[in-house]
Amino acid sequence: MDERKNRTTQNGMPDWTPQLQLRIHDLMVTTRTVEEQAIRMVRSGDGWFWIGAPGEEALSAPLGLQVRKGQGLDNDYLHLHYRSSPIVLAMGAQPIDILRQMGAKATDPFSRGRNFVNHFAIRKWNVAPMAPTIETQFSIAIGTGIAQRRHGGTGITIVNGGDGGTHEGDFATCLVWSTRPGNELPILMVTANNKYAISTGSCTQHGTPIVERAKAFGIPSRSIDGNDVYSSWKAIAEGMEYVRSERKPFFIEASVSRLNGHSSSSGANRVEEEDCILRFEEKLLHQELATRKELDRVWEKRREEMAQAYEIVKSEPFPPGEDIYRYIFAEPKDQYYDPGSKSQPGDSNNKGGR
Amino acid sequence: MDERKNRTTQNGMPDWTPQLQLRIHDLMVTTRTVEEQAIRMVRSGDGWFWIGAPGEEALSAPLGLQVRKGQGLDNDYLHLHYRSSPIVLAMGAQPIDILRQMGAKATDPFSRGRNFVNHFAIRKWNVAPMAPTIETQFSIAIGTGIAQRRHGGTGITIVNGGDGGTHEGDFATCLVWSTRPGNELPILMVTANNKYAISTGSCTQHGTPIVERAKAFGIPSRSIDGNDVYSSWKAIAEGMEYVRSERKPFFIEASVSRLNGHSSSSGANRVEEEDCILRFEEKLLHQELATRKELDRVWEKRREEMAQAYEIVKSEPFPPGEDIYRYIFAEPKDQYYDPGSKSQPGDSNNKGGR
Amino acid sequence: MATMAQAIRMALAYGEQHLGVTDIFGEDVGPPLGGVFTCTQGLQTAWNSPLDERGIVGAAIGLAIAGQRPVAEIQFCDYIFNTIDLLKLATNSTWSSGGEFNFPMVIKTTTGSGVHGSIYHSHSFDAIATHIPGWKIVYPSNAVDAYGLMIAALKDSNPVLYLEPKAMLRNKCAERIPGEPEDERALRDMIDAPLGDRKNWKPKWPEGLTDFTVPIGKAKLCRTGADATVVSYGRTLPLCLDAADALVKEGIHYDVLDLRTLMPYDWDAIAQSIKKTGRVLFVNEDTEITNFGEHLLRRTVDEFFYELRVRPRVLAGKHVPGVGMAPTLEDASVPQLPDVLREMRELATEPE
Amino acid sequence: MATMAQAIRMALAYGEQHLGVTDIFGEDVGPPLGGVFTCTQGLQTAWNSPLDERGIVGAAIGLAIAGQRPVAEIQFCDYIFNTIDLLKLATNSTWSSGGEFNFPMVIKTTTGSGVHGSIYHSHSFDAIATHIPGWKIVYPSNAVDAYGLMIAALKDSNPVLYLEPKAMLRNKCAERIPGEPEDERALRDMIDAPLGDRKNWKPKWPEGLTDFTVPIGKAKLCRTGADATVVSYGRTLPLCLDAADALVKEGIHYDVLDLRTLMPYDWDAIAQSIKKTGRVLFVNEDTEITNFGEHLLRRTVDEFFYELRVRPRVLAGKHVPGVGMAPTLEDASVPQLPDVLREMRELATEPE
Ligand SMILES: Cc1ncc(C[n+]2csc(CCOP(=O)(O)OP(=O)(O)O)c2C)c(N)n1
Ligand SMILES: Cc1ncc(C[n+]2csc(CCOP(=O)(O)OP(=O)(O)O)c2C)c(N)n1
Ligand SMILES: [Mg+2]
Ligand SMILES: [Mg+2]
Repeated sequence: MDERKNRTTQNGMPDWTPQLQLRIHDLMVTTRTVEEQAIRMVRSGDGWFWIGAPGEEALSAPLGLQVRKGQGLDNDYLHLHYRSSPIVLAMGAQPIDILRQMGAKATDPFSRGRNFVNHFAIRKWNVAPMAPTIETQFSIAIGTGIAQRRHGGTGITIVNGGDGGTHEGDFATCLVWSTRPGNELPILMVTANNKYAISTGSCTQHGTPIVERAKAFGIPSRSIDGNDVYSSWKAIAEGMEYVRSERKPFFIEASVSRLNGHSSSSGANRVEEEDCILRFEEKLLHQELATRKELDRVWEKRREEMAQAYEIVKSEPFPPGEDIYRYIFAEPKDQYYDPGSKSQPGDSNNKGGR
Repeated sequence: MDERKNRTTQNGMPDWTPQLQLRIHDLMVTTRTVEEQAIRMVRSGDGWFWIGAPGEEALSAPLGLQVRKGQGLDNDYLHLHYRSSPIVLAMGAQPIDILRQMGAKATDPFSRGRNFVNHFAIRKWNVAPMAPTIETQFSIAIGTGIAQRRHGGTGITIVNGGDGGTHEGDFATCLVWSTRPGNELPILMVTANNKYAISTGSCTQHGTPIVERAKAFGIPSRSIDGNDVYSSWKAIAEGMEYVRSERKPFFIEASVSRLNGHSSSSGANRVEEEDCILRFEEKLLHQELATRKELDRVWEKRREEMAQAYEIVKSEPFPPGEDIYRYIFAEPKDQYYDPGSKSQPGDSNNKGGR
Repeated sequence: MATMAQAIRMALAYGEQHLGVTDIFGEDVGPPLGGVFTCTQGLQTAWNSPLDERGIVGAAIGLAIAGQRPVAEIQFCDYIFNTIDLLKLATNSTWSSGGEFNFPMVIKTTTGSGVHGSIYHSHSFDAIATHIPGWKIVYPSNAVDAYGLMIAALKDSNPVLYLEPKAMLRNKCAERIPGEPEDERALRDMIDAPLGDRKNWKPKWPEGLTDFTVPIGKAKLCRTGADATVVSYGRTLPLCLDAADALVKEGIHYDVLDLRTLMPYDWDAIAQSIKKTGRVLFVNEDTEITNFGEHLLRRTVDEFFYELRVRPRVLAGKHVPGVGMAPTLEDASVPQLPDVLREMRELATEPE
Repeated sequence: MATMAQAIRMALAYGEQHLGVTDIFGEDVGPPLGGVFTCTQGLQTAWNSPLDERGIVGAAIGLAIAGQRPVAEIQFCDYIFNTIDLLKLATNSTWSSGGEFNFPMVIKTTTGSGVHGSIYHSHSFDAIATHIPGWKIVYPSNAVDAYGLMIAALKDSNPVLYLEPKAMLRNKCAERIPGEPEDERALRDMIDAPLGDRKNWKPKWPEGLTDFTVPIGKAKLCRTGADATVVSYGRTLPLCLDAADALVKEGIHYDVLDLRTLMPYDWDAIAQSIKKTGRVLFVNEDTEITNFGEHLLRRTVDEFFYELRVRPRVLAGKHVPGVGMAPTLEDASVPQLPDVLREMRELATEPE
């Protein structure tokens, strides 16, 4: 154990324990396997549309683990996009719930069978309702940022999105509003640049790095390899530290893969791009933090778990038609879901599955 | 005359003839006096709302004179804002027509008594219909830019707006769309920074120069003192030359005064800011291009002209109520207006009133 | 005898002090101007935003998520049309999250014609707004209601769209808001910002202001008459009142309903009056195709087709691209008193 | 037997070759994808825009100003709601410039439910669109009309909004478009992009394509019957046809009108049918408050109140914030065949 610790310290990250690394690995695998299960559900007719995270695990699992999780202004607010499952899983969400939303079941805790898969809304963890409208989260994020600026403390607002989304005016809105002189906002902005918006290559639509646009507003920023867990962790740690203490915005542009293409509309088939989990596993093996067999066991375990979860979800009902009239206006919510109540893969009570 | 010429060459502008300088002066005075007349019309109840150019003459008269005027892709397209009267006057529009729009008269050639004053639309000179919606012209300008890129030649698209307007997403839209790699657009963007949006100080809303945002997209740019005719002329000449030949965007941020406040809503009273005409007159006097008396005569002449124009406009009728149903769809326009038909102050046949 | 602008200002001040209002913001909403119609002068939590309507609506949604109580202003509803996706998110996010989140927020915006505002200061927004499910929409036609509806909006747990008929913001009310000083000049001295330098100015809010509430969803029967019913709101409401008063001289007696809340609307009040009169006219100034008055007419037909005595009617703005600057154009575009009078007379006198 | 997607593609190809179309653009409209519903595959002037709907609509307006003939796509109408200010400018700028400029441009966008699209791939846009004066709006319900309406749109000198019912884009038409090859497999081989690498692929457009035009403003009487009238368009039109066909067995005969153009709509066709039947139902799937069907009902009441035999009706989507993902929710939100059948039966059988 001591030996392992020394090795990791060589990464220049004193808090980078073997436990943490293995936990991240488990979270990445958990994400990947639940997404794979979701894709299988589309194929088998147990769902209609899939969009999700494969390729963003190395960026988002480290992000999720560093979130200050909880309700209210002292904790972090999250304004996410549809490739953010690693974040909420790292925060402790249950994989089965992703499958419930995939199947549009009444038990779907995020939207009651209303929204697409991976569209979260978790009040107790400040995860704002996600919308399929690209980049609107960047205009909404300024609101929690304003509240947190006024409140003080160290809670921050985190907003993420894709590279294509930065062409929407909402991206500029977030840059303008978060840098008003004397009224800067504590917002960590993350753009996952997977080089595509559906079928459109980013390189055909903008020529300069996205990070330059943040710099134009005086926002400190990092351009990182988002397929590398270490770089991600470090940039996010730095960014969060800056935003928490300076109460000003920080921007991260992370290049990532899009391993199953855009969505089920484009087939959701695996494409030839770097797999961040395999890359991380090589690092783990190289550090001798785990054997191949141990890592394989993680995959197996999670795959089994997802298959079991699927069996449960399959038999659950759709919401009844009358349900359409519920929650148009504020009303007390049924207490059928408490995302933190069970020990879960990414839960803070669960130390990484070993 | 030769002597005068030598003096002006010392400004480093070989084409900067005395004639041109005096013509610019006359155009600036023409603009100022027509705007003053328009303001008097609000006060006397011959109009309801005024918004206009006082303070932007040094920026916009030089711009208007350098426009390649005409219809179609080989000429310049203009997407203007409500402080652009010096541009269209320099192109040859008739001051009386501004007063007609001010009075919402049937004779208003730009909108038939429908739109606010200084909202131009002149098809034969490619002056696109101006809308009171701030910054939408930046999203529309990309369309003429695309057409001109494809067409080739040296015609360009010119779009201008205020500093506050750059907070709208449409400003970012123009930056994104005009710099698509391999599809750059021949657009000259001009932001007149008068440091306010109505009552809101720009310095309270953004901290970095607007020009930085253009740079982030690799757009060449200039930050200029827009109250100085010489700087304006030069930056515009440079910008136009670049856009015409390179077929790529160029950005100018010009600081200007807002001499009568925001509009008649805020009283339209003269405020204490630098007057670009007085500054230019000092230069003219210093160069001995004109005497004080000669300059005063220009003012007198134009004031008289505006007063006479006002008398004509006063007696003209409003459009009839039934008119509301006309031009909802495309139909041949009545030929009551041909903006280039008479010799006018800023017309290219008119060499500056001397 | 406060003006509507003063009423709104006082309600917002009350909201800051007693109802947890945290942010009143938008273009020129904060000092020095306090709103282009003075509605937000002197308010403690008022601030100027960037010139960016999408940011304004987005920020309001985010503030509501963060447990704040924002009142965001779109200076003129003419400039709200690039934010409709966000207005939809404000309400569908409660629904799409299965009730997990709700959005206590107010969007206020000035609407309608009547100030020689030309194309872009004369728009109405009631048609499109009522088409977006989930919004509560209020539209006062006098200062007392303006106060009471704002208080109601500030207490609501849902997004409330507060439409201000801009032509009426300077109108004084015949009635007095609870707590309003007797002397209108005294009120002015207390709460209107002085001309010129305002840096050291602070308003004195009347001490007696209360949480006087006009409940959302309650219409007001302003005149009673058994001959016919007219239902309106905003700028056209006083036209209906004037017409009704004029028609009394002709022996025609109208129920005049001020709807006040457009969504959810007071169908009971409308239905009760229609049952009584069998004749109904819906008046508003938004353009007339796919107009909210047409919805009310459809509902009328759904429920009372066989009881109506004559054809039910809608009087609205003409289906033209804008309200033109020239008074001749404005008069021809949106209902004016003669139009309302004519329609009301015809409705009431049409033989059965 | 082309699909609606193929029909649109062929019309656009015809437009490129014969009607001066210069730009077909939007998100994923150009190669390699050719549109998320394949409507723009293989087109010469198709190109991919940035992910920015405001830029897309703005560019279309600017292109029209510059004398081009743009066809701009908003991928799903669910994402058009941040551009409504620009959609207004596209039409009010002709009016505000006193006819100085006009805007020959087409905005196409997919609409409606029926593909398990959840909240944000199921929106309708006909209510708000018909409320914006100046737009011509077409909404085909089969491939032949899709072709002919696109040709009409490409010839028009004004902004035309081309609404594509996304659930029907893959439907084959019983009729054949003039010039369409006999063999549908042959057509597919000629104009459908191959799976996989498409870099060297080029379509072969059928040589016989014509400028077959479905005039804007002309409805189509799809079934004739003297008992009652149903007026619809888009996804709900075939439901009305199916219901009408089913009701024949019950001895009920319907006039079924496919409106095809929403603005300017074919009032003559509607009026003629109502005069005959005295019973009318308007069906669409947009949410039901401030709905275009309500306008048609209001006009019906305006002109035929005293001639109607029974109460006229509107059947539309429920006034809820979205169409939910679960099939149970979608079925409960927007008209399905049983709903249409029930309404049509009730309308026709209600005693006078
Ligand atoms: C406002 C809006 N426009 C269009 C779409 C359709 N759409 C869904 S995903 C997508 C591409 C997004 O690209 P990017 O932002 O790079 O994110 P990525 O999917 O690559 O992670 C588009 C155009 C949408 N959802 N919202
Ligand atoms: C979209 C939009 N929002 C708001 C307004 C109201 N408005 C008119 S002028 C103005 C200020 C514009 O400031 P700036 O862009 O700096 O131009 P300036 O008037 O200073 O020249 C505002 C907010 C508008 N016309 N359009
Ligand atoms: Mg991407
Ligand atoms: Mg300014």
